[in-house]
Amino acid sequence: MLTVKNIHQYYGGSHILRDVSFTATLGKVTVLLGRNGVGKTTLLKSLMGLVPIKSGSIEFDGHPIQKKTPYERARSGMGFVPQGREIFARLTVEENLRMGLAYKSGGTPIPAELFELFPVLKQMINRRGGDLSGGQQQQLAIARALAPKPKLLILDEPTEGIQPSIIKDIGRVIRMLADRGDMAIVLCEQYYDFAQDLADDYLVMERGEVIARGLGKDMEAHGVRQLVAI
Amino acid sequence: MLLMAGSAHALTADEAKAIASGETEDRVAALNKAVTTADEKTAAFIQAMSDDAVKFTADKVFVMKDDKGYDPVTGAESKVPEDAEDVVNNNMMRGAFDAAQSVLKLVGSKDEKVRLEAANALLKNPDESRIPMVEKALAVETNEGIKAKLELVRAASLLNSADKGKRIAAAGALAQSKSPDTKLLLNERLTEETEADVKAALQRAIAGIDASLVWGDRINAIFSGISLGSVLLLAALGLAITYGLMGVINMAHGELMMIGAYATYVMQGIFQKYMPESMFGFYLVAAIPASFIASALVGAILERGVIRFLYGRPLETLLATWGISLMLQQLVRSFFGAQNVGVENPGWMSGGFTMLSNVTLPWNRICIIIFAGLVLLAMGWLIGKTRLGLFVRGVTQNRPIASCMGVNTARIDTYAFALGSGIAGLAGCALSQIGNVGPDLGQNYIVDSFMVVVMGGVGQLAGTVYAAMGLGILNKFIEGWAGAVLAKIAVLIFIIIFIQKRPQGIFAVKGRSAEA
Amino acid sequence: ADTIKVGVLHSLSGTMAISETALKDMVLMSIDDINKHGGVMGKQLEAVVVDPASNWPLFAEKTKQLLGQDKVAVIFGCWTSVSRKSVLPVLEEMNGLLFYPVQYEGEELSKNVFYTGAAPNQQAIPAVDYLMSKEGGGAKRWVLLGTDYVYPRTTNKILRAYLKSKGVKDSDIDEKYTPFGHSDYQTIVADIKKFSAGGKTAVVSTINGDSNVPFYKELGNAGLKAKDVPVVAFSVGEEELRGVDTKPLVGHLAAWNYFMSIKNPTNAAWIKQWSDYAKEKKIPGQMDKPLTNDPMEATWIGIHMWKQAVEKAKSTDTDKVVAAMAGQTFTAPSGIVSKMDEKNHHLHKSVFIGEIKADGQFNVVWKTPGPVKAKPWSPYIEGNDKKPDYPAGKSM
Amino acid sequence: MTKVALPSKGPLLSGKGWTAFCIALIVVCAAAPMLNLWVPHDSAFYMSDYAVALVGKIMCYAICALAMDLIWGYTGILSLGHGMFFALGGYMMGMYLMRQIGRDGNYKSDLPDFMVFLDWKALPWHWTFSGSFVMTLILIVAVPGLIAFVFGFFAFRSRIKGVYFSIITQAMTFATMLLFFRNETGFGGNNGFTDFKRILGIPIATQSMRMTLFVMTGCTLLGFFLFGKWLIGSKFGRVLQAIRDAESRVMFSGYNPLPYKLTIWVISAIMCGVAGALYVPQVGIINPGEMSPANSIEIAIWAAVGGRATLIGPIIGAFIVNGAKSWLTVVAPEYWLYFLGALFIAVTLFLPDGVVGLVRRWIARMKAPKRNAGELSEGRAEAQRSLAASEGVEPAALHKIAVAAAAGEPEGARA
Amino acid sequence: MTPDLMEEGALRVARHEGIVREGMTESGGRAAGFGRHVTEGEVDVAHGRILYLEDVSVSFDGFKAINKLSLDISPGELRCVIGPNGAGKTTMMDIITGKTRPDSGTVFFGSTINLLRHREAEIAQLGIGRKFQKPTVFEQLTVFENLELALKTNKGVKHSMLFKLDSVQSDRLAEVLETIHLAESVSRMAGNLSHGQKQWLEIGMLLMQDPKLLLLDEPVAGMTDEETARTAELFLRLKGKHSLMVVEHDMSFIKTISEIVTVLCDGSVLAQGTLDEVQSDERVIEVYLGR
Ligand SMILES: Nc1ncnc2c1ncn2[C@@H]1O[C@H](COP(=O)(O)OP(=O)(O)OP(=O)(O)O)[C@@H](O)[C@H]1O
Ligand SMILES: Nc1ncnc2c1ncn2[C@@H]1O[C@H](COP(=O)(O)OP(=O)(O)OP(=O)(O)O)[C@@H](O)[C@H]1O
Ligand SMILES: NC(N)=O
Ligand SMILES: [Mg+2]
Ligand SMILES: [Mg+2]
Repeated sequence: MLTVKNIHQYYGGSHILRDVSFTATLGKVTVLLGRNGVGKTTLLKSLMGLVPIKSGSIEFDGHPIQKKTPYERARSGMGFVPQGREIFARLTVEENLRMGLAYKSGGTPIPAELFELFPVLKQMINRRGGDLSGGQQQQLAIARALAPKPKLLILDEPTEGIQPSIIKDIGRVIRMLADRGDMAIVLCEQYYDFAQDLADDYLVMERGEVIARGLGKDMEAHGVRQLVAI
Repeated sequence: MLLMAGSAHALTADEAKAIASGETEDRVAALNKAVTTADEKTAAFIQAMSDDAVKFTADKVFVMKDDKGYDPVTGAESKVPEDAEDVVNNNMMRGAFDAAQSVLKLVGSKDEKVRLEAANALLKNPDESRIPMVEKALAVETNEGIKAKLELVRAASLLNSADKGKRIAAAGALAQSKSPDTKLLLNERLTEETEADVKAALQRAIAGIDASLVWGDRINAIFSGISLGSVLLLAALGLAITYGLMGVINMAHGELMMIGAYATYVMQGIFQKYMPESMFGFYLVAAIPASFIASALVGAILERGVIRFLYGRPLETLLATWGISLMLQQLVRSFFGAQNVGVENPGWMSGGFTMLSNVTLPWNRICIIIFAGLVLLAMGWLIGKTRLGLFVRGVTQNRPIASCMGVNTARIDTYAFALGSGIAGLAGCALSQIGNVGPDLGQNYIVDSFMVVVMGGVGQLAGTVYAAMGLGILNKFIEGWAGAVLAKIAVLIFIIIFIQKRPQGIFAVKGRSAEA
Repeated sequence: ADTIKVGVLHSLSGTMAISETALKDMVLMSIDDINKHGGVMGKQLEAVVVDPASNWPLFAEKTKQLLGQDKVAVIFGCWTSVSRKSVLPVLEEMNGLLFYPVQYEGEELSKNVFYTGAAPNQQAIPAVDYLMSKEGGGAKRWVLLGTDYVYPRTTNKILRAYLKSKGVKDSDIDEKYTPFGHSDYQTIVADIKKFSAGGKTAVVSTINGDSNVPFYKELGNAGLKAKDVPVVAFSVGEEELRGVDTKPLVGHLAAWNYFMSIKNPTNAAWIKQWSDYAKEKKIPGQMDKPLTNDPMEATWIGIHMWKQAVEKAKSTDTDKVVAAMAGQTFTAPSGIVSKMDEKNHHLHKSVFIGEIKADGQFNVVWKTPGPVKAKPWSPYIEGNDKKPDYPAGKSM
Repeated sequence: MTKVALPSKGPLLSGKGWTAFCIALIVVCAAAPMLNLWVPHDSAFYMSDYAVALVGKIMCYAICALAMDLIWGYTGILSLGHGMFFALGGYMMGMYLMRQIGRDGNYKSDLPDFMVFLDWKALPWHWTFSGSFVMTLILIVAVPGLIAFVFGFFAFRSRIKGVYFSIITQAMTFATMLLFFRNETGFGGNNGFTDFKRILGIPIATQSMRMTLFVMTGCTLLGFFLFGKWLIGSKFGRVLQAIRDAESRVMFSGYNPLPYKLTIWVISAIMCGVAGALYVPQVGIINPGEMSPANSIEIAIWAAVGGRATLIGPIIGAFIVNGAKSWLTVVAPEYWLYFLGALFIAVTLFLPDGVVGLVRRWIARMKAPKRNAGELSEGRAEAQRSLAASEGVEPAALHKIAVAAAAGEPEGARA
Repeated sequence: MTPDLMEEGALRVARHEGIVREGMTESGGRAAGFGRHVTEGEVDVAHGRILYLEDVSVSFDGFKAINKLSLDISPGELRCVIGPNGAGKTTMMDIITGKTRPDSGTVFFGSTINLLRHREAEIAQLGIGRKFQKPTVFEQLTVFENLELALKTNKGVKHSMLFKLDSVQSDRLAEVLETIHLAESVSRMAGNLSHGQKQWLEIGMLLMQDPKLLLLDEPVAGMTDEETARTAELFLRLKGKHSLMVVEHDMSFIKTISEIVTVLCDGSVLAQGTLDEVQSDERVIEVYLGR
């Protein structure tokens, strides 16, 4: 589904991503791990086209997309849950969800299942996004990305600030989405246990490089936890 | 058809000459004399005189028609010598002509409206010598309204009568008409009156009129406040998008208004040149889309060329748009000249609607109030209820994330800026109907526009409306008793104090979403 | 040098550009004209145009530059009084020469300035006289309406004193001011209407150029007709009316020393010269609809008189030119032979009162029998009777 | 445990900085007077009176730009009313100068001409101190300072921020302008004050007096520059920048932002007032036009063109913009607005950190290629990382430090 | 690898084995630096409470975010507050720090200081420090300058104009830099730090401020497990000398540090007790922990 080959990225003069390559497959959850500041967010942003890459290629659904703008990537079926929520603070919850449906045709309804997943959103449907609590905002951000039913879902630390029961729910949702088999998921996560539970594949980053990768079930065996900790 | 057939006699050459040339007073006297015995020729001659279509030489008078001279007495065409001079009518002369024509119309016209107008005109220019004519007209008049007016005319004419009793009666009669015109007549008499009891009667009458004019003054004040408010609103609405929503400190907003006004001017020129005269009144209808498109286009170019590089750096937009505004002003100077250009009100927007005797609401202002309301509704709908509006709001809040949602942010930005600019253009179109159209039109509104948008609360359409109307009415209220300069100062101070109380404007976004 | 440099100090940008740009073009045309006729003392004139941008301190700075760097022989420029006041000290210090072409409030006389516009007694007072006359409507009550700055304030002060001397009571005078660029005249017009119900009223308007359009539009639409309440303006000429639909304004008045509609051969020739020039130079606005007005005429007179004076003095030296200016005469487009006063640096001018016509031109309804001598120190201001009628420091 | 190397605070000016400063001082105090007073007029080196006046005027503007930068560039408060403080300082000086005219006016009266003309018989109360030079000097500081204090106190106490603050400052200067236009206010109405004759009894229109004013202006500018440097370099300056970045964090760190904002606001206003006072005798006129909103916006523009949040930037900006204006209004009187407008647009598009930012980038680029080349030739990420580690910084920081060092700016004076 | 880090590693391992030894908080002499109390403006804690909220309510446009909330904290306590998203935890901190005015209720710091009478800066100076849910640091200042500004000193204008770091303060600063693992980044702009680094910096600023009461809103959000452990260790060290109120959703973190846990729901206290107690509370499981 998504193939990333040898990408490099810089902020100003500093080399942030070094020769990163990986693939994400339909029906699988690819988990990205790494300490603070190693470049996980930067990598995900490069996938979305929010930061330009210097070299390398990104292929999605068989097409090279590294030259495409973020909205073109979104339209080709990539959904993104950014770190720090980044909901539209002054739009209502409903409007936020409608923004998520931006590239669908005008009358597309907000999928009802979103409200089953996140009942609080239904409750606060007319409240301004910015007035929600941190966790509510995170839920909104996930729902917003799911609304158009993307083929690839990129999540940057989706559990940050979320109450345990909902983390469990989110885990279940991610699993379910992956198991349906029509969505590839790239998940960046600090919460190790959560990550391990979900991972079909994993990648560990360190200073902008992928230093380890493998199957999710081997994580424990490969000592990934230690790797992330150093 | 003539009323005084018996006494009518034909216009003579001498009379014509006396009316056309000489000292104004003598001409007026000659005219008044001629009118009492007017025939059709006299009427036609008076009409020509008031149309300035008369020339004269030392011994002859010519009525001009299509560059040919005709003898006013015989009607025969006659050659106009080179040295023939145009008649010159000053205000006094024109007043006399109007009165003369009114007298003729009063009895000569079948149209009630014409007769009413004639009666009104006579009321402004009463003369005791016309009483017989007025009475004759009264005798045959059937319309009650006109009759009442004529009674007033008679009373007014008697106000300067030598008979004290008649004067007192006249004052009483005039007091019934609560209009500034009659008040003026009473006041004028009052300055000359010597008899104490007549004076008292006059003063009573004036006081009575004054009392009933108070309401008119109030309506005037409120209307002018609303009107000023609607102008401020129009000026601010476009800015509410480009600045309020998009965060561009758009110092060129005024110039975008100016472009709209010039587009209106150009449209007027096109109608004058290529359209039949009868269509001229519709130029403004065509100018509305034209001004919108012109400003929107300029706005779109600005957004593509400059603004889009500056999102997220609002203060930089101040600098760049300031530069743009300088250039646009000079551009207009280079194309249209530094002078103002003339934009006329179409016929249907000229003049006013007389609501009370002392309240005339100008049509152009009424139209602008309605127009502002329509623009506001359309904009509110577009921004609040449509997908485009949703995208605009989303994109302006968080560009990168909106693009991750699949929104073509660059395009939406351009649309949004063009929309704001187009609305500025509409404001310019409206302003061309009440004020200057010149290169610095925009400079006069930019400060006010920002004050309105900011006072309303940035990004708050409803706030903008409240602020515009509030400031408009407040300004006019204060101007009524403190004068325009102090009113303006007071309003500015009010804004300063008001912001102390509400540091985020009238409609502040409350809570945490304001900080995000 | 084989050219004589002439400074042109008119705002080409900012608020005053509306009025002053035409004067710049008029100076250039006059120079063109003089050069075509052999220049001055056989030398060609060379214009040095600068843009003081409606910024008063910049006027002083540019004057310094014109006199000090460019060494111009004379400057034609300024419109507002404050700009003139700003350059005055520089002129006096550097002994430069300025021709000021706009009607103004008086109360000033400098040996370095020639005032070719009207002093109040050459414009305001005759206008009021006319309105008081039976012919002018016999006004008894007065609204003195102006933009809030020195020219209107001074003029109104003089007029108030004058009206009082004619027996008008204070209660019959209403003085009103609006800020610069004021554009909403609803309240003012309503007030005028109200005031005018108290007796035959005339309005004397010293509203500054830019605010006139909204004022007149309001006036027209509110149905205040010239026959009822005539408005006489001192700052509204052909150029200002360019931006107005004049049909509802027919009959309102203006007082000037020149109108474009004045019929005489000199004027006809001058207007033609101007339209040809405007077309040739493609002056925006003017090439489609060339207009002349009073300050343009004053500019034209000034520059020609200066030429004559230089030729008489055989030098461009300020003192010599100043001396030679005294008593210069020139056939003005207004139809008189205009004379520079022997002493007081002001022109003798005829005063015309015109009524606005539907085509934006003026119908001259009254004029003085002959040229009037300027009284820069108005006798209606206390203390002025002792003032000498010549600039201080000038040997007389 | 590694010992943490804390960055030490730089000196007020770097070595090079002091050299440049001294050169500026010499130019202002010695070179300019010499070129103006003692070089023959026809020499190529002669500095004309016009040039002296022009540079003097621009130096006054530069002080305003500097003041604007303190409040806007460093504290993040955009004032659109600084023209008012400038004009107030100017008016204080102007009143004194008007009194110094004495009986040399048109009306030969002790009162200024415009008062005679308005039939005023005595000086109004607010002219009480205008006769005294010392009082005038005090008022030049006190009036703008006091008004700024009162205005700022209420505005900051109400937590008015961002554009809301900008707009009320604009309202403030606009209202004051209208007030001063009125003749009744007693400041000469629209004409303001002009036709000054002398200061302290010494004629103004002499070369030596002009030169004195010029030198004073130059020294004031340099003095304010040093003062600004010191202020911004102190912790006070950093609190200001912190307020700009995250005011709530500042509050939760225990600082009350009010006195900080108020202090810098008043300082900034006083600087403008002083600039105005120096400006008036040099240009010879003060009138309410100086308080028009556009003038205040221009001050902000000078700062932005030069480079905000650097102290040298606003000074450079004032010189570039006003120099360009003076030059272009003469060489291209009908087109200069195009050039000036284009300049503003170009600066924002291509020089986001103003001219100073551009110069810094140049310098950085001159020094950087070696480093970049090194990085590229090494090629392997590993080596780069070890380099970074040995330097004790993140790779990202390497670049930053190089840039800062190259620009030679001491701590606390970054854009 | 520094011994320091090795120690951390050991702690991490220990934590995952579920063994958190009591004595750990006393480890090392570094805590001493944080214990310097200034007597002037001392908070009166004689009644055994450093923070006391009673019947506090606040609503936004009719929505009751805090509903008759009562809660108190003793001196030296480390209180954990958990609760569903939107329970009102952040709002409660807003009220304590003066950012939001409650509609009703009382909030006391010690037994004498009515916090509702004070503004944000005063409250901070009284000794309440706060870490925001979303990390807020001075982005345009360096890490060093961020910490220097937070330093506990006289925060008046005159004082800061003349301020110079003395050697004690420098040492403190260096120490905190070490603690927050940003020693290598002293001269970097705070804005260029990654999310997690900003979290640390903000904690560092709190340490510099040396408050009596620390309010920490989701301090470990976005941190790796290892850093979470370090944070836990830090908090345990701080407690006793300082009072802490920690809001978190990371239950393993809570488990590491908690004594008493308060569960907030719908704006008021739902349950309170040890972690085990509240974890087994059906209502808490229902609304918060999930099954
Ligand atoms: N705008 C920027 N300019 C310069 N450097 C940046 C910028 N944004 C991030 N960095 C740096 O790039 C590196 C990678 O940052 P990134 O945000 O991708 O980290 P991360 O792995 O997502 O960390 P975390 O787990 O804390 O979110 C960090 O060292 C960070 O300091
Ligand atoms: N200004 C506001 N306007 C409307 N609702 C608000 C406002 N501020 C907070 N709320 C609501 O109050 C409730 C409490 O919010 P708060 O941020 O205190 O929750 P929290 O406990 O911190 O949640 P989280 O764990 O998700 O951070 C939420 O439902 C939120 O939507
Ligand atoms: N002198 C004038 N009209 O300002
Ligand atoms: Mg990240
Ligand atoms: Mg929270």
